[in-house]
Amino acid sequence: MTGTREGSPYAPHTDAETRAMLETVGADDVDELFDIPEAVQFDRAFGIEARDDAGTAREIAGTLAENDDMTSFLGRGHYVHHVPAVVDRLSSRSEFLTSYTQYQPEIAQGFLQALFEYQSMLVDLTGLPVANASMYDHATALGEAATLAARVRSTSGSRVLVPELLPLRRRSVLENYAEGADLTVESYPTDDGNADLDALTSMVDSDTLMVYAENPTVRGTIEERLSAVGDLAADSEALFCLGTDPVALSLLETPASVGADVVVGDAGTLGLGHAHGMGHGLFVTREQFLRQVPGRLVGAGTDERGRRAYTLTLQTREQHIRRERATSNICTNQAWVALRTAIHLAWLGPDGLLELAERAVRDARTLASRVDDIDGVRAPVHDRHHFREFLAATDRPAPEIRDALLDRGYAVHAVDDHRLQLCVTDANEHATDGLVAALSEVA
Amino acid sequence: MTGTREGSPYAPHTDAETRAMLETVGADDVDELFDIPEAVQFDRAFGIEARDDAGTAREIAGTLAENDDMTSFLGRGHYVHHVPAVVDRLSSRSEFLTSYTQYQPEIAQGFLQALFEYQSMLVDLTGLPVANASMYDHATALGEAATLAARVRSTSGSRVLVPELLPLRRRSVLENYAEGADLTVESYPTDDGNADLDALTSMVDSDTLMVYAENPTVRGTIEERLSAVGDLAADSEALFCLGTDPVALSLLETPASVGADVVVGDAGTLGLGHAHGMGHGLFVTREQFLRQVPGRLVGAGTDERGRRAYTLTLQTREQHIRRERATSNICTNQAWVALRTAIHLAWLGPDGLLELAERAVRDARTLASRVDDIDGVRAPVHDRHHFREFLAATDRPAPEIRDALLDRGYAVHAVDDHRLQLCVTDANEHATDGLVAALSEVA
Amino acid sequence: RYEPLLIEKRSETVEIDDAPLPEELTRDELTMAAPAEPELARHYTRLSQETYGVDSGPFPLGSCTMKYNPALLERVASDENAAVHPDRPDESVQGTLEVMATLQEWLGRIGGMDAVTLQPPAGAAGEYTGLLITRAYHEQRGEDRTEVVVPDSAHGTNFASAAMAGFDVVELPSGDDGRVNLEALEAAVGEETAALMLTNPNTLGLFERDIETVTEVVHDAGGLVYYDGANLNALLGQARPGDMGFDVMHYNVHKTFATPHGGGGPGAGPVGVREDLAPYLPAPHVRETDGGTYERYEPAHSIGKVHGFEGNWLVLLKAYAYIRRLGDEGLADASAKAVLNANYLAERIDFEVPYGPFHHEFVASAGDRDAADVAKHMLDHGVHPPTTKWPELVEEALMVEPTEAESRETLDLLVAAFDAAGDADADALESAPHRTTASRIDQVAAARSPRLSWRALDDGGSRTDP
Amino acid sequence: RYEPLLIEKRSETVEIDDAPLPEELTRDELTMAAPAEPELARHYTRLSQETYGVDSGPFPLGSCTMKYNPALLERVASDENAAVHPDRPDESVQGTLEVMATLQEWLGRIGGMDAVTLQPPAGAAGEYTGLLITRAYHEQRGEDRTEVVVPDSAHGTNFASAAMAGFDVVELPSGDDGRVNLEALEAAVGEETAALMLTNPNTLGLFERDIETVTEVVHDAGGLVYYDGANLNALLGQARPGDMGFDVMHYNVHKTFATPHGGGGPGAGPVGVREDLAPYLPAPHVRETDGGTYERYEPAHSIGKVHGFEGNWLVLLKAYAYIRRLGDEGLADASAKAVLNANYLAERIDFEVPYGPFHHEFVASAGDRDAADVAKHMLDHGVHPPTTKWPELVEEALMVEPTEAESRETLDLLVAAFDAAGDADADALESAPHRTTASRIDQVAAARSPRLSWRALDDGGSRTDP
Repeated sequence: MTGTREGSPYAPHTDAETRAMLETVGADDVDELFDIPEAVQFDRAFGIEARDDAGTAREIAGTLAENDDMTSFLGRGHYVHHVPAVVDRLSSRSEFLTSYTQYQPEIAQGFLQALFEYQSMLVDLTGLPVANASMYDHATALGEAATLAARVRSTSGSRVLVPELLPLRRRSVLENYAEGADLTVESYPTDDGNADLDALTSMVDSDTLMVYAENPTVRGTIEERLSAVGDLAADSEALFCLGTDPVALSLLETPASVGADVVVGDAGTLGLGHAHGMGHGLFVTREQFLRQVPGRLVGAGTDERGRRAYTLTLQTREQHIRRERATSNICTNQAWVALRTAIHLAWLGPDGLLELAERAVRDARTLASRVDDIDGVRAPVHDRHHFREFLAATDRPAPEIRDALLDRGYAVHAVDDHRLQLCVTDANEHATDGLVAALSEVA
Repeated sequence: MTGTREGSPYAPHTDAETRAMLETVGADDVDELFDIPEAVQFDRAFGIEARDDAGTAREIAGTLAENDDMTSFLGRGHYVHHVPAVVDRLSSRSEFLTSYTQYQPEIAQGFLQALFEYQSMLVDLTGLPVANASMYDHATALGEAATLAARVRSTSGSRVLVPELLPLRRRSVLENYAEGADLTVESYPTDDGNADLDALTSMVDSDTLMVYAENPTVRGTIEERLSAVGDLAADSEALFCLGTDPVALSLLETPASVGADVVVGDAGTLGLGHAHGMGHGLFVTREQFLRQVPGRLVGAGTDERGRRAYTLTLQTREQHIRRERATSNICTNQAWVALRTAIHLAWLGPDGLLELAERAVRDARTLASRVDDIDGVRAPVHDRHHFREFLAATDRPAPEIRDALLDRGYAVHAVDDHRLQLCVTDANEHATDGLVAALSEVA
Repeated sequence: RYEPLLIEKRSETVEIDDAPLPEELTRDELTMAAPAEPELARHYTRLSQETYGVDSGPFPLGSCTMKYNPALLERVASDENAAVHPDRPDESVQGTLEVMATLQEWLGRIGGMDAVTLQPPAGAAGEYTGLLITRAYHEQRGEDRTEVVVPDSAHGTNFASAAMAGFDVVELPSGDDGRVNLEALEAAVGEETAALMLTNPNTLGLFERDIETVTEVVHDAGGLVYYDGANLNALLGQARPGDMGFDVMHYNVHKTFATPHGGGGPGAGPVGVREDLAPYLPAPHVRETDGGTYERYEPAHSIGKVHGFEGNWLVLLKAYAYIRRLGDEGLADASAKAVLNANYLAERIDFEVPYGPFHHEFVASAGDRDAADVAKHMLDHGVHPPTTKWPELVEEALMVEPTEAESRETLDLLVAAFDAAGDADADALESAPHRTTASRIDQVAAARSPRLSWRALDDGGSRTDP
Repeated sequence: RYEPLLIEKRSETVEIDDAPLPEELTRDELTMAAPAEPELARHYTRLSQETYGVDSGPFPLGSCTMKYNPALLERVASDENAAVHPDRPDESVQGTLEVMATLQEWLGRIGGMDAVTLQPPAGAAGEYTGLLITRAYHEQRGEDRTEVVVPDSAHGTNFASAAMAGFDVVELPSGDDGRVNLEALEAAVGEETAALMLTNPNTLGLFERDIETVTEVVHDAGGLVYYDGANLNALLGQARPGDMGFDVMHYNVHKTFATPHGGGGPGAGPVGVREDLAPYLPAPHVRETDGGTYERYEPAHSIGKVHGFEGNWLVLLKAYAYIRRLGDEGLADASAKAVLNANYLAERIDFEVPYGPFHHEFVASAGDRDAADVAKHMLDHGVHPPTTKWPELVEEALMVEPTEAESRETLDLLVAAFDAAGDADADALESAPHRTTASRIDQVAAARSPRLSWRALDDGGSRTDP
């Protein structure tokens, strides 16, 4: 078997072939081909033992089986919707999986078209005309939005205003990007989960470079006055950046209609299941910022026969050409996840996507109501419409409840001493009866 | 989502399209297109409730989870070797999976070549020149061997001689085929697991149509005098049919060298994992029986440009042309499993395949020895070389031991009151320590 | 680019000299292809690309029901808990047995049958099983019935299965309307008649309007009536063989229930029977116990076995998933759309369709053209052509079954391919195809001097190729 | 055949009027492609067939290490137990954390580094992370170092990452031998120097023979030395960046450790550091506790985060499987064969290779031909061409990295493709390719009037296509 090859099972050389090739290059031994000073040579002894295919698979399956089997009601930035089998089947076709950045478009029309279609879907969802072909994740897309703002700033502004409830991990990424661009990140207050518009109004000034809001918020509340935020930003010539995801985009007010300049978020919410936080950043913006967009862009053109053809375009923005003046350092992105997101979106169609979005509203409402019926629990904490998730106030300390639920096979957030956060989607809705029963026991 | 379509999610018609198509055909309603007398019309109420994709997957996963999680040391005709991931990856490519019998060879060259290569591998393994493209399984291939024998018989013989230990289920299939062809199936004695040559010699006569032997036998013993069986059959103008599998074929005497006329067996031993007995019958024979072979045959030919091309051939043997005079009624066979077997064989290569075969000998020997060290157990029962499996005699009733092992997560055969049968391959060898420990407790 | 055989790319011969067995029990050497995994991956990737499947485009092969194979089915069948040994004790495989019992039940409802076995591994094996049951049934009643009546338009497997089960075949000529001629039937049926085999709608796509009379005639003569399930995709939810008087039937799950055809199989051919035939079903059969658990048992007069174990389990599991996914409405809609598609396509193409009204498939006539040439010409349009030259009731037959999975758009693609062939001149027809991996293959020559393995090749190997 | 956009095939607009939200919070309508699953399957099947991947043939894209992606890795990553939410408490995801901790450890040994973070989601993100660590390190020591020195032949990401991290870039001209010029280095390095970024072997495939001196010069100036892991596939088991004096490095797991490139990602870019830099690693980091369990924690002087969660977990899991599959000998052999393949290929082609001795990749010169034209011409031979026109040290550069996964046979295929382009006349070069899905695409025109979504198309849609 491939497993009986010595050395790498993925190097096809027989000993005879190796010898013949060495003869061609005029060497007696492969070692001769290495031009490494003796002082820094290494003896290949990493101490990593090889396993055959079966052994590798068995060992890793055994290790991963150490993860407890449980149903998750966790959200707060990593969301899961049921990924249909067809997404796996199509995206795992090896031509897609084993290809790379489309430097030779003539033999990459298929992947380029898939990315062009992905971009088109994001354009339709946001109402803004320029979507890139993917970023790493929501947090880095937000960071890139801030640096885009810095590049296009018409004022001398350097303040980036973000909700006080912005998860620390997302904020931390943003702060790293901001620091490199000499920007500062500041929090604006929230009011019952949503942006506190009065407070924000008093904060926005001529030194404000960007205002960031999310819809839904990290607590699952749906913003109600985003247009006012957009106006506020526009009035002070700051950029308005909106964080969201494709499911929310299908139902909620479009970013274009509320005046967003840049939209970021996790598009991997569709197409990826639970992946320990792995995602896929979406990045959409206005036409006027086209030449400042980070990342890959696929455009339609024509080939010599005059037929429509797709190609990476506006590459002069990118690091391999513009180097330190590039719009970003991004090279390898999340293209394959974008492919999966596009397949998932297409499989859903507008009806299916809207059904998911409406369920995100209804199921959260229903679950909050059921949880509210439990003694010692009140939900939702915020008097808002919710999307997928909500807070529940608890009499008993929330961390204790979280741990007790964990023992019963349910994972939930304890966001502070007396508040839980629960997230429900089509992927765990079937388990809500069990959760409610367990919560009734331990709350 | 596809799940929001009414009716079949896999019929692409929108209501508007359906209406337009009805207009084309001049009907107001699809019901008009059905020409079914009212008396036999049905109201579509099967009482089967639909589920969406996620619900279907979850429900079935839940049902299958009712199967206990255990390690199997079961064999007796359904064997499992570790199937490398590349077999799944390549065989599941949808062009392979969703194609059908290659009636149009010009657009099926890939699958035809894969089957031609499968046939070639079986030819090399058996030493006989004609392998078909697959049968259902070992048992039906054996049945087809008997009917082939009936068609080519030079004597008036009608007796088919099989080992007395032949599993009843395999024999039952054979008897059904035999009955249709007016043959009778009789047992010949065995001697310490293997064919009793003296007894067989006394049974073979001019009325003997076919002698069947297996190597290894169902008890895992390796036959030692197959050439003598072959000579015996040849002397009385009976066919010699040999049952085996690709792993055994790689190491043991070739069927050609022992005078076999037909070779049958389960080729799914490579390429399929545990599949509740699903397999893939191999069928290989001599050149002289070519036009009596059941099933599909792929041959090499040339196309109009003079290039090598593959095609189904000798189709005049088959049911769609020859009808009741066909060599078999087989139409849909196990082509896709043959593809998997071929990929698995190629991945192994001769070194890997031989390693599997040698392990089948050594691991069985080692396990028998370890089991023999347990008080109250003696193994192997038969003083023979073994392949994959062997019998162990037990003081305590074997069914009790089997049940006690089941409780400890190990499945073994109890072949009679005081004998167990254990089967070990690369797929369960890692669990032998546990089995031996458990057996030590319960024997 | 032409793809060499694996063994032409990299082969290896290993001497066997230190095996853990006496030398006289082992072979001397072994020669095989020995690719590294990267080479293996590219080889089969290329071969797949040279293969046309349903995922490549329309595949209207008559009588084959080449419908889309949902990805969901493959996911379900890859469940590790489905991977069990058939000898695991019943109590340890309750999940598997529950799926089997439920599928038996569902198929029974769909066909109007009282009991169903899942054991036959293909449609033809189902026919054979049904005939073994028929044989056992008559024998049990002390009757010696040796004949099976089969319409001339029936699938070839019907004839072959009857012969394999030891029956004499009596061929029944079709009536002028393409259906069973009742007079001919009455003449053919008698006390020798073990069974009549029938598919309905028949291979012309026509429903046997007199089906109740047909089954009555056979029953009156003491015979059984067998339903060939190949065409069941026409009738789901609209009519049931059991209600028409059929006693035994098989289901082709790879046709009706969307399990993949896999380049020729595996399929599965469960067999349903009316209640008094249930004791003859193959062993083991699965049933739910009073305690709600599931068990395997041997029916009282079981014919024994038609497969070494319990059939093509992984295929059956996929069929189960498909039926569950669609439910009553989905199944009925599948047939409705299949019939609509056939009618739309027939209406649009410029070929005569002599018999009707047809259902899920129709047989057009290529007239004075060679139907096989028409098919080859269609290949250049990137579609799979229909079944050709059969049934013989229609001159130069083109047997077309689009299935419900085709959109109007792909049906229009087929129309274009049909009509281009209809408009093509003799030269164009005879020289086609040109855009395929291989150009027209000389099948007569290939059969005249069969070369069935690489060792039989004498063309100098792949290196000679341009 | 040209494949229309999904939305051109079937689109649907839905009015939103009965949503469970106040109207003012919702959009009015939504337009999207709405294919049925069979249409979806065919669309993406066709698109895949119009895409060239490693499984299609050789892919010698310089600096990209397009090696075979083992099927085993995909199987391992599809394990349901790998599918967890990042906020699951540590005690409930011990399996995930153990994999992460072990991978950290293994990567440390492979690079000769003391601590490794898995968080950076790509190589460029790794560079950026390493520079943030560098910045934090100097700041913590009270030093204000604003410059990063980068050789002119370095990957573009080095420059861009340095700029993003807020540094000024000082470009270091290469020496005549294609390596670092020590005098130029000494001139470039000073008290402003935060770090030197270097890849070794460099982008010409040359090992920096003076590497110990190079790292010493930078260290003496108080700077750190960063190793760009893009070329690590040359050195596995032969040499380790840590042993050469590098302080920080990233690993490209999609290059060196065979995780698939996925049409552009996801990859993963773990970062290794020497011990005194470990406190600066991103949060959370994973460690084994004294009790043998695993936990996440925040390093003392953590730079915070470079990814919203913990990086591209599924990619990291694949890398883990690859390293475990190969072990010491397999990894060392991978590099040995990668270097052998590059040397064999360079020896065989009729193109000048000005710099050497090279390792896993080499840069040939197209001379008076346009390197991009050479690449286009190679496309017609069914292979992927090399990276073109970079590094600029070589005139009309063809940067070739065959990887260890190519057999001599496929290398010979590449030789034929190279030499055919070398022999082609100007017309043939400029008009190529002809056998590809699209002929030569006018990229200048496409960039001049960007059309980035279907709404921007004005070509009349797919229907206008012949």
